[in-house]
Amino acid sequence: MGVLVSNDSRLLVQGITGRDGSFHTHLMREYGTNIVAGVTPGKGGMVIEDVPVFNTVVDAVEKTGANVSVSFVPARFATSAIFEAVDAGIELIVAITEGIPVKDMISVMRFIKDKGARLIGPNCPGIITPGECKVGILPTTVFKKGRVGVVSRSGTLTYEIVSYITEAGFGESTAVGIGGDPVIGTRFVDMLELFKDDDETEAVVLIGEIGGSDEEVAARYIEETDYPLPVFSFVAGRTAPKDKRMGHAGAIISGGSGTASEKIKALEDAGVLVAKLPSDIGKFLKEELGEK
Amino acid sequence: MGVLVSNDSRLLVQGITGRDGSFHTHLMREYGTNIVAGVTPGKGGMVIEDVPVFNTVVDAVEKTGANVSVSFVPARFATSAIFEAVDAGIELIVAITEGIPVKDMISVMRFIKDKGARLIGPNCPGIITPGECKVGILPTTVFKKGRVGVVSRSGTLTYEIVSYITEAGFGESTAVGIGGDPVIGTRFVDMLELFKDDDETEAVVLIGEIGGSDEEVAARYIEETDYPLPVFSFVAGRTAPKDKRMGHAGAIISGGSGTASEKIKALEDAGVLVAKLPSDIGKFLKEELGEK
Amino acid sequence: MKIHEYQAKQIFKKAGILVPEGDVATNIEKAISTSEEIGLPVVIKAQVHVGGRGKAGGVKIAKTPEEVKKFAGEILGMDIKGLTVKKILVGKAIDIQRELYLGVITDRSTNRPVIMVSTEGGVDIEEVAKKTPEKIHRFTVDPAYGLLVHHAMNLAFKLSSDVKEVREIASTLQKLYKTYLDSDASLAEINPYVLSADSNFYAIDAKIVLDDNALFRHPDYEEMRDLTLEEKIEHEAKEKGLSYISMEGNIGCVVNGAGLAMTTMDVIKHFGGKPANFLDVGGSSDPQKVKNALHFLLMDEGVRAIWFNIFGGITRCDDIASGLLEAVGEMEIELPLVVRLTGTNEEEGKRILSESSLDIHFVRNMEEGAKAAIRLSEGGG
Amino acid sequence: MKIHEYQAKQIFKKAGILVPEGDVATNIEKAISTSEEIGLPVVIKAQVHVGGRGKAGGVKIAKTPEEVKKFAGEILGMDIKGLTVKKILVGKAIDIQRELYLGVITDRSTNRPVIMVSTEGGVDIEEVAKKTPEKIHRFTVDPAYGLLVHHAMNLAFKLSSDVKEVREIASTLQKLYKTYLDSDASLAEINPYVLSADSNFYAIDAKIVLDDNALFRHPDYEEMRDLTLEEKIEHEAKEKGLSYISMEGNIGCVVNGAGLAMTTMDVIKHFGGKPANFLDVGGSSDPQKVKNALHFLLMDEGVRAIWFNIFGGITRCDDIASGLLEAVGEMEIELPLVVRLTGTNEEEGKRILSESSLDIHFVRNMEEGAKAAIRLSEGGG
Repeated sequence: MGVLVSNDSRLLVQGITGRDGSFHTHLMREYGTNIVAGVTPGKGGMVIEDVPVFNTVVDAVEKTGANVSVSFVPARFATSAIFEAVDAGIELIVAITEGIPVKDMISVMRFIKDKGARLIGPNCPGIITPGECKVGILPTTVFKKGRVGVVSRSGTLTYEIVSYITEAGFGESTAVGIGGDPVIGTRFVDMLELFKDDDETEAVVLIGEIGGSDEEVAARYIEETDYPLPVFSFVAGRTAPKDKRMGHAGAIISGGSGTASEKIKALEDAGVLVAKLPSDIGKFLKEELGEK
Repeated sequence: MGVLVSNDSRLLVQGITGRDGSFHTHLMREYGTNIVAGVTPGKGGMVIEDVPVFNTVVDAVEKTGANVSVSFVPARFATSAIFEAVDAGIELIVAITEGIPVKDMISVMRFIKDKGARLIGPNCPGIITPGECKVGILPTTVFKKGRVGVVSRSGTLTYEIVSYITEAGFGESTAVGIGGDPVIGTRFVDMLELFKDDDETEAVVLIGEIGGSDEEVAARYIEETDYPLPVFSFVAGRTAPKDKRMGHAGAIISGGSGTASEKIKALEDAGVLVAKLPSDIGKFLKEELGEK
Repeated sequence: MKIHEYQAKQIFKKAGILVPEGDVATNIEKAISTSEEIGLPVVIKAQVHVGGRGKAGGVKIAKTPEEVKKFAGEILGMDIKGLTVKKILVGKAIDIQRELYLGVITDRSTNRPVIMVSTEGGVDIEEVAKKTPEKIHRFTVDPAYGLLVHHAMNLAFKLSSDVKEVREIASTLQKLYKTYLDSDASLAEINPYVLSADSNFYAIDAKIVLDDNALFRHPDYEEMRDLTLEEKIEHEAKEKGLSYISMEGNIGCVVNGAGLAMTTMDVIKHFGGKPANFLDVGGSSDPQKVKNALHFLLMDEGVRAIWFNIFGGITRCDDIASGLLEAVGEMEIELPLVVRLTGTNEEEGKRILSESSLDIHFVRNMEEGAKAAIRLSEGGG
Repeated sequence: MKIHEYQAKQIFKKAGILVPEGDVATNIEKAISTSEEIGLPVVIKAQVHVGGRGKAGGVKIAKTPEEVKKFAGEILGMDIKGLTVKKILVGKAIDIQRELYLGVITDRSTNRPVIMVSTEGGVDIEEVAKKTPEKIHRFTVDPAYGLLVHHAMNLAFKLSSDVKEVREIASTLQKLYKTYLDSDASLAEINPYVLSADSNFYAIDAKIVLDDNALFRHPDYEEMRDLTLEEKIEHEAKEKGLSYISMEGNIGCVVNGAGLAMTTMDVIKHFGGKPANFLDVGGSSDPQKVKNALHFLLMDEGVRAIWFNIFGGITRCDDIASGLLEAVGEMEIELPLVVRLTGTNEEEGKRILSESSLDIHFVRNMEEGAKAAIRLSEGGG
C-alpha cells in the first residue's frame, strides 16, 4: 500500500498505442500493475497488451472505473491529455512526457487546483510501490519492498541511489520521481507530507538537484514541522557551471539562488544528512536505522 | 435587518466622483446608509459628501472596513470595478451600471464564484431595507418597513408595485432589483432562498418580465421545495411583440421560450398568484395575509 | 445586432472555417457574374433578418445561367414576413453527404457559454430539442479555461467515429467558440455544418447575433448594420439613449424603465386601448431625452394621445417636466397630454407643469392614466 | 533561449511599449548613420548574452559624431566575460527623470507568473531584493483571469501617485504581461522603465528569456538565435536530442539522464578527476543518439578517456551497446572506454559489448567507473 499507488489503483495509459506507451504498458503489467484501459483518439476498440483502448478518457473511465492515469502523449498534446484526465475525474495523473511548454503547465496546474486532482511530473519517471505496482518507466530490478520513502527530481539518478538503498538491505515504501521542470504538479513538500502520515514509511530519501528552490522549501518545512521521520538527501550538480542549463528546464542556476551548496546548507541546517556520494545514502541508512 | 444590507453594512461607493455617484451618495446618506468610503482612481484624498475618497478599493477597505460596495462606474470600466471590489474582499457588490458587455459579465461571474462574493445587478436599481439603509438608486418614498420581501428584474416597475404594497398597509423587509441583463449576479431563486430563511419576511413578491427563464426556474424551485412563504407575482410584457428587444438585453423573446404567458403559467402551476395589473398585488396581499 | 448570413460567413471565413465560395449580390447582373466566377450549380439565398426564408421561397438552387437569372430576379424584391429582400447570397452548391449542427450560445441560467452539437443538422434546432432532445449534445464552457481540445474532441466523437472527421469537427468547434468570443456574440451557429461528397466540411449556413453592449469594441461591425425602415428608427432612438419600438396603436407612451414601459402597454391593452409604441427614456435623467422622445412619438401619425408615465428613481420628475415644457415650446403638439409623475422630485415636477399654460390631464397612477389616455385617444375629453 | 536587448525591444515595441528610437549595428559606419538618423546624443550598448556589460565598459553615451565613431569602435570587438561583442545597439539617449523596474517571471514555488515592480529601477534588482526588499512589490497572477486592470493599477499606485502616470504604468504592465504570455517567456523585464524629462515612459533596457520547450510555437524567433561557438555546439547537440555542455576537463562522459549526468561530474571531481563535459543522451532509447554523442565528445581534443555511465530505465542498455558498437565501427576511437551498464536489458547490453572485439573496462557502479576513468585519463591502464 504505497502513498500514491497500490494494488487498488486502476490504471489508464494515455498514448497507449505509441512506441513508449505500448512498451511500458507491457512492463507495467509484467510488474503486476492493474491496467484497465488505454486511450488514443481514433484507436477506440483496439486491444493492446490485453488492454482495451478507448477514444476518450471519459469513455474509458465510465467503462473501466480507471482512477489513475499515466501519460506518454507527445509534448504538443500532453497538456491536453492532462486536462482530459483531470476533467474525467482521474485522481492521480503521472505525466512522463518531457518538453512541455511552461505556460501550458501553468494553465494545467490552475485547472488541477480547481478540480482537486494530483499530478506527478511532467518530465518524470513515475511512481513505484515495490512489490505492488508501477506507474511509469522506472526499471523495477533495483526496487524492493521496504520502509524508505524516496522522492526525487531526477530519473536515472533515482535508480542509482535506490540501488544503494536496496543494496544496504533496506527497501522502498514508495519511490517517486517528481520531475525536473520549473512547473511540476507535486513537489518535495507534498511528498514529505504524504510520507509523514504513512505507517509503512520510516525514513525519507530526498534526491535534489540544482535550480529552483524546492530543496530549500523542503528544508524549511522539515525544520518548521519538526518532521517526525529521518530525512537523507543527495543534491546533484555541485560541480555544475553557473547559468548553464543541465539537460532539463528546472536545472538552471541563476543569480544567487538554486546552487547545490545553498541547497545542501539549507538541508543540513534543517538536520538532514546530505550525502557527498550516492553510495553514502546506503551508509547513512545503516548508521541511522541500524543494519537490516 | 434586511437579508442583504442593514445598519451594519459599511458601504463603499465606486465612481463616487461622477454625476450619478455623488448625487446618489447624497441620497443614500440622507436615508441613513452608513457610507464609509468612495473610490475613484486619482481622486484619493478628496472628500465627497463627507465621505473620504480613495484611489483603490483595497486601500478603502483597509482603511475603512467597507464590506458592501455600490458601483456607478461607466460600462467600459464597470467589470474592472467589480473585479477590484471582489478581490479586495467586498462581500456584496451592487452594480447599478447598464450597458456592460455580456462577455465581460461571464468572466466576472466566474471570478465571483471562485471568491465567494455576491453580486446584485448589473443594470439594476439596487437594494433597500426600508427604515435602515439603501444601496442604490431606488426612490425611498414608496418604501415602508414591513414583512414583504420584494425581488424584481425591473427598476421603475418595482417602485410602481411596491407603492401598492405599501398603500395596502404592508411594508417591505427587503426590496431588491436584480437587473434585467442576460448575465446577472443574483437571480430569483437566490433571493427566494434568502427570504425563506429570514424571520422578518412573511411573503414574497416576485416581479418578472419576458425573456430568459428565471421565472420558470423560480416556479420550479417553489414547487420542488414546497416553498414555505406565499409568493405573489407580476410579469411584464404580456403584450410585447415577439423577438423585439424591450429596452434591455434580458427582455428578448425568441423561439418558444421566454414569453409572459409561459412564465405566468409556470408560476401559477407552482401555486403562485399572478397579478394582471400592478394594483392587484396590493389586493392579493390583503386577501391572503389579511388587512393591516 | 443581427447580421446577415453572408456577413457571418465572412467572419467565419476569417476565423479559418471553410465556407462555400460565393458573394453577395444586390442585382441580377452581379448574381450572374458571381455564378460564372464560382461555377454552377449555385445556391441563391435571400439575405433578410428573419427565419423561414426557405419555406417562403427565398432559397433556390440554380443549375443553369438561365436559372440564375430567373431565381435571382424572383428572390430580389421578394417579401418575406413583411421584409423586402434587397440582397442575395450566391454561393457554390455543395454536394451533401451529411448535415450536422454546431452552435455556441450564452446560457443565462449558468452565466456561461454553451456549445451545442447535433447529428440533426439542416433543420430547426429548437424542433430537434423538442422532439429528440437526446440528439442534442451540450457542453457548458468554464470561461476560466475556455473550450479545451478534449472538450471539442469529446463533442465531436458524438457526431462521428472517424478520427479524421472528429479532428476536423473539433477544430471547427474551437474556431466557432473563438469567433463567439472575439466577436462578442450572444449566438454563433453553423446549421448545417456539412460533410460534402468529396469529404470536406463546410459551413453551409451561418448565424451570428452580436451583443449590442459590446459593439463599441468592434467599430468594423458597424458597416454590417442593415436595417429596415422600422429598425432604422429604433436604432436612431437608441443612439439618443431611448428604447423605442413602434406598434400599431394610437396611444403614444413615454415611460422611464423597460419593465414599467412594457407594463404600461399591458395595462393599456388590459383596459381595451392600443399602445402606439414602447418607449423607455432610460434611467439617467436629461430634459433633452424627453424632447427626443416626443420627436419619435410625433413621427407616428397614428398617435391620438400622449401619456407620460413616470416613476422617478434615478430619473427626476422635474427633469421630465422641464423637458416636456421645452419640447412643447419648440414643437407643435396638439395632442392631449396625460401625465403621471411619481417619485424623485415629484412635487417640483408637478409644480413646473402646473405653472405652465399647458392643458395637462394629471393622473395619480398607472391605471387611471391608462383609462384617461384611452378616453382621450378615442376623442373623449 | 536568451535574446539580445535589441531583439527584446523589437518584441516590446510590437506590443505597444515605447522604446527609444534606435537600431542595431555590426560596424562603425552603421552606428554613425543610425546616430545621424535619430540624432545625438546616443547610447551605444554592447549586445552580448551576459550581465554586467555596463561595468565592463560596454555601454557609453556619445554626444558628438566623433564620440559615436570612437565608442562604437571600442565596444565592437570588446571582450566581456569571455564573449566578443559583435553587435551594438545605437539608441536615442533619454533625459531621465525617474527610473522604475517592471518585470514578469514564472514563479516555480506557486506555478504562476509573478509581476514585480519597484521604484528602484536601473540597478540590479536582486541587489534591491536583498538590501531593501520592502521596495519590491510583487503580485502573483491567477492564470485563470490574467493580470486584470485593477491588479496593474494597484501595482502602479505603488510607483506613482500621479494618476496619469499610474494609468501609463498600468497599461505598460498589462502589455508586458501579454508579451510574457504571447512570447512564451520565462522572464520579461524592463529595467529601467524610465520617466523622461519630457514626461514620457520608455523601456530603456529590455530582457526576455524564452522557453525552449515552446519555441516550436514561434518559428519567427528562430532567427533571433545568436550563439557563441560554444553555444552553437550545445544547440546542435540539442537538435539531435542530446544535452551537451563542454567543460575544461579530460574525461568524456556519456550518461542517460540529467541528474545522473550531473552526479557523474560531481563524482569525477570528488575523486580528483576532471569531467570534459556534461552529456545527457536523454530518456528515449536510440542507438543513433550514442553515435551522435560520441561525435560531440570527439570534437573535444582534450578528452583522454570516455566513460559510459548508463542506468537503464526508459533507455535500454542493449540500445546503448549497439550504438557504441556501430559508432566504433564508423569512427576511429582510440581512447580508453569505461562502461557501466545497469538496468533495463543490462545483460543483453553487456553481452553485445563482450562479444565485440572492443577493449572495454567494465565497471559495476559509478564510483568504480569514476576511479577507472580518472586512472585511464591519466594514462593508467
